[in-house]
Amino acid sequence: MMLLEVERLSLRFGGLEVIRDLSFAVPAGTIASFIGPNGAGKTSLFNLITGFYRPTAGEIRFAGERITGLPPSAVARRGLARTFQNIRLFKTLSALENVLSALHPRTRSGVFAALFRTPGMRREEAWAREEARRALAFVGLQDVADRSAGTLPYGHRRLLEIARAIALRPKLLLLDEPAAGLNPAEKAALADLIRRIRDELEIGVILIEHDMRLVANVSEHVVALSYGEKIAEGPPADVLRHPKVVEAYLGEEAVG
Amino acid sequence: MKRRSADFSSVHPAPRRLRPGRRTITGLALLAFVLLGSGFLSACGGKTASTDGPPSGQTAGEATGGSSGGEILIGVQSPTTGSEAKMGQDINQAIELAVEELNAKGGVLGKTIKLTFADDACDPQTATAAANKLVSQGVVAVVGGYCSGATLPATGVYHQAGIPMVVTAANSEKIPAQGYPEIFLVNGTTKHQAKRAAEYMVKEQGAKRIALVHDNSAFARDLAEATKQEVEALGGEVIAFEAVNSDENDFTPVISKLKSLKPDATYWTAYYSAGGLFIKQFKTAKVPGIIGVGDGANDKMLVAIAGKENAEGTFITMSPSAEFIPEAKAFIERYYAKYGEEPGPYSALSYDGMRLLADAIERAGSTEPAAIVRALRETKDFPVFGGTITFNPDGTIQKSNFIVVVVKNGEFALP
Amino acid sequence: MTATSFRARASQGATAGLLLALFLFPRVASNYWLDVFTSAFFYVILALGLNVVVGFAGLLDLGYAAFFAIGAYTTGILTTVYHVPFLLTVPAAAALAALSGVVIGAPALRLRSDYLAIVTLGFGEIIRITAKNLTLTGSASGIYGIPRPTVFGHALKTQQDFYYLLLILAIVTYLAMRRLEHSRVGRAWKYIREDEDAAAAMGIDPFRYKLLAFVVGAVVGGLAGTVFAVRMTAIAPESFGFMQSVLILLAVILGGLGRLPGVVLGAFLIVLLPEAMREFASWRYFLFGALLIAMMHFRPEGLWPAGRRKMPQSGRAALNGGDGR
Amino acid sequence: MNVWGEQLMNALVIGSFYSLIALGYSMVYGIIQLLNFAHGDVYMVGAFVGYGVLSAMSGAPLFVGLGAAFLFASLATGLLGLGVERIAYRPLLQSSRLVMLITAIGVSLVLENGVMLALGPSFRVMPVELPRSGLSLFGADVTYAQLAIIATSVGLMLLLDAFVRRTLYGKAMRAIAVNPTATALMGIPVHRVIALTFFIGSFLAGSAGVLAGVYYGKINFMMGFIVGLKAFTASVLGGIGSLPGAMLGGYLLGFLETFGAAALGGEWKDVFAFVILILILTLKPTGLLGRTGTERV
Repeated sequence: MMLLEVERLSLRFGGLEVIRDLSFAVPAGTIASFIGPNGAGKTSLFNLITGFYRPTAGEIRFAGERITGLPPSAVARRGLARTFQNIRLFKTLSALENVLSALHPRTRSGVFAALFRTPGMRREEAWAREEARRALAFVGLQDVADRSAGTLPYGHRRLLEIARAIALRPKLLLLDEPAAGLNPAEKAALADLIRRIRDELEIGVILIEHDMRLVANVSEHVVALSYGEKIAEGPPADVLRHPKVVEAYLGEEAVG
Repeated sequence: MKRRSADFSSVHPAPRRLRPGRRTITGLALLAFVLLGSGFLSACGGKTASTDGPPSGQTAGEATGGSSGGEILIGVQSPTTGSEAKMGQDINQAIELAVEELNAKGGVLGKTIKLTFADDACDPQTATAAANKLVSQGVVAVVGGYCSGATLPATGVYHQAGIPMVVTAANSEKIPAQGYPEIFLVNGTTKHQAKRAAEYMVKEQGAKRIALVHDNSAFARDLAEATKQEVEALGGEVIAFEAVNSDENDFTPVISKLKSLKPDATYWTAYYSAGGLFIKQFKTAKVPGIIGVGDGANDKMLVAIAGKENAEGTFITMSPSAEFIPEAKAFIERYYAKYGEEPGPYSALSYDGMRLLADAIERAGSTEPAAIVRALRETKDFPVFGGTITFNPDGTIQKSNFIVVVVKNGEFALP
Repeated sequence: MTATSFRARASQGATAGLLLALFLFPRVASNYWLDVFTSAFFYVILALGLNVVVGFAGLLDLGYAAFFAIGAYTTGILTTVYHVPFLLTVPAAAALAALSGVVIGAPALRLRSDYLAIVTLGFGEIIRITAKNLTLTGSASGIYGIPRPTVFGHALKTQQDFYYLLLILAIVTYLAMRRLEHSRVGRAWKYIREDEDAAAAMGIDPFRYKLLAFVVGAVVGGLAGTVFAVRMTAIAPESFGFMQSVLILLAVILGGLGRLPGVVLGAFLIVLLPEAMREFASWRYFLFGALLIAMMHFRPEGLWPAGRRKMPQSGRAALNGGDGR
Repeated sequence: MNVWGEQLMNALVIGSFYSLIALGYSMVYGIIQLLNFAHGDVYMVGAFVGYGVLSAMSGAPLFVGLGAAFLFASLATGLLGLGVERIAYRPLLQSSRLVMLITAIGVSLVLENGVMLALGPSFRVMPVELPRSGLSLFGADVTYAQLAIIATSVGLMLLLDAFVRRTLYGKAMRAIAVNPTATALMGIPVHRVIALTFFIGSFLAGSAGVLAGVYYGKINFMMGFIVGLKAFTASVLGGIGSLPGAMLGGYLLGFLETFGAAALGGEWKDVFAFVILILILTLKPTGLLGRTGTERV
């Protein structure tokens, strides 16, 4: 079964065509990658899938449901989580509070429950904290739960963003350049983490990544983009050797 | 990327925790500055207040009859800040002058009168606080009250405390309509003025088609409505009943409308500052008919704002101002000698109001508020500038005191 | 840690002492000071209400006095014209304030933060001018002779009655706000304030929670208005102008956006400073203006000293995070 | 007699004032996304400076006095704009919009109350009186003063338009509006261009202040508040950031208000203006001539 299907998708900003007539599909439980040189439209594609951009034309289906035009929060509630290229944490809040944000859709107490501290609300709150701690532990951040996110080292911030996203319990997780700025050891750990997310949590993953070794290492499916168009799709070994991909990357360090 | 917040956080990066002290210290310093500042100022405030009354926060005696020793404490409520501050100053000075003269003649009941002033800023909320302040200081009676809107809620406070108030300028019908027995108005009310204005326009000037313009303020609207009734009672016709926004400078939409209606007389019931502009634009647009204003516009600035040429011939209905009352000449001179300026439009009334109150205390033979209320109620033909005062059961004066003056050569003059 | 618990105990002790002092205050204070403090409690409630919008959700509302006006007029009209008992007007005022919060918030909250500020300012002016023009609202003279209320068989008449009423209401509001702040809803506001996109990516609907903040703020303002009406017994449109909104905003900003004790401090400052400076009354707004500029330059997070661990930047974040588009 | 013609003239005069002030709002917003709340008060200061000059030159012939007042007040308010930008806004350029907006409210309070403290709360009357003479245009009475105000305003707007289109500074202004960082990287002195924008905007507001002060004859410290809000409405109506939009918006608001007030009653004039503001902001936030840009991440 196809988890994510994109059909003839286009996005235009004024005269600029960012995504042109793009179609592809990602099956459930896959680790997939979007690759392509800078400006190829990868992040725009993420923004389209997660509802931050509205496509000019085309359709996006998630788990069989049409999600084109839904606002980001509604897309997230349907099981699509994401991280951001430039790490968007709630900097002044603690790591735990950051992760708690993802439990919002799975809890319901409102203003009245808060004012009267109903037993239901207290139970829910305890459960949410427990769940958030589990997500932190999954990425190995259980010890910094109470530190404010802005003060964490860079690598931890990347992990925290991932912990927050998996706490949403999505069906599919979109990671935007998760390895950027990490050292080789951290990258290896990240590759492990991505596999564990898929294997243990049964969450499909799509990553945007420039590190071709990581792409080749973890992904089972690769979509290559250039100037908003798909130039290749398939298993990593084939796509990375595809002449158009090589051409697109000429001059970019990533090929080697 | 138009997110300014992103830029901001890059200027103040995360490691602020390394120097947690600095912000806290700046904060504490600012806080200390503000608190010290307020402490310092309140100390000053207290000192200034103590020259004319007991410092706030300290009662001068028991809640009632608080005029121990040889003093009678009387409160003065008027606006001394805000847009009507000049009126408040006029009122306060006239009352001070009256008290000075009364005390020079031996005071009342053998005691000297002492004043304590409270600013109502012409604002209902401030007025309530001011009234409470006076009551808590233990005044036996209150004089003053310029803005009707501010005087209304204050009278409620005095009524609850059982303290009489002689209202010297405010004259909204709504004040007596509350039915508080402690409140007395020495100025003619809206009804008195409306009647005088209608008589002048319809009977004396023969105007049949009348336009009324107000600014939706409590006072102006009441006066316009009362005038409409009086005009119609005299057989005139109100062809326009318009409101303007007095915060603005441009009344041309309304003026152009009037021009097409061709009124015989136009009566502006709001205040002088907008009134002057209204007259200016009225004349510039060449609207036919005479124009006049109510006592809210009774101010020399009216002529200055309208321009001398434009203001010529404008009629003004007003409470008797000292300068138009022959027997007030001596009062004007004494006032001028003390303050170096002419009395304001409500100075004479305030002076009379204070004298009336002193007379009532004398007649009551007591500083007990209830006794003073009774004495005020029994006032019979108390001589004031331009007439005498006897109160109706609702606390308003029986005989209208309103007069009409006209602008001649840029000056107000009796017609 | 001992230091921590000592600190916590010291602050609890200080709070208890302060509350005790406030409850005993009427025994020693004159009516005048009672009145001043009653006003201060009143502004505490208003500032706590506005703080939900500005501090928690990071939305600038320049017309908050409008909700306060709606509450005051609802009670004023219902009690004087229709002779409805005070307590029955309270839910009506809250409902009407909530409704107007939705009506103005629903379209305006989709706008950028600074546009929202101007729309709320315009809304505030519309409410004030409308109150000034309508006969129902008593036009410019407003409504007067509003009867003193009877609350659970006890007629509220004296200064002391209102002092205690507002003191209790201020404490209740404070506790309610604290509960709200540390709840799922309060966290949602914080997330949106800090990063609206990230919050949306976590399935939190920013619009819905902004609207909720607006409505909660409106209801608190409306409730404060009902009490205002019966305390003053007279209300007039001029009490609900732009400067009133600025004053409440100043209280929120002075003390520290989003930080509850700071907001309380701010409310006390805006009431006590002018009382202390009565002789310099005409300087009041000039100084307030200068204070606003100075605060934005040197201490946008407010005067209240930053907590040990608690969000050192919350004030700043409240201002910056509200930068939704 | 032609009432409609006269209302039209009234609308043009008041629209001229709105347009001149709206330009400053729009320019400043266009370049640094600041709603300069204090802009209306700059207009007020202009009127007061004009008052000072006219009082000092009370012996001079009418037109000499008016010319001097106009020039001096416009320059003085231009400098005031520079000062305000330097002291209050520049240190905060990197802050959020709300920090800037709250600062602007503070500046507004300081300007209003500073003038009030220095010169008193009461109204001042301009020491000159404009001649009442005029002519009849299609049966409508029109004064020369009205014509002069409209002509001066339109002249100033044409000058501004030429300046922004033709000069390097104008181009730099537009460049900063599009991308301040890139513009700075190109070696353009961003701060100087921003300062110049404040100068020009304040210059125009100050000139409107003198014109309005002389036309109505009465000034006081609060005169800028409502007018400022109206001018802001005008700039939003036309599309904030767009100069032709600000001019169009100013005149359009003048018409809507004048005819709206005539139809509904003068007391609803302000409500009418604010309702327009809210409707425009919620229905078409880009205004009539504003650019539709995507402002996403």
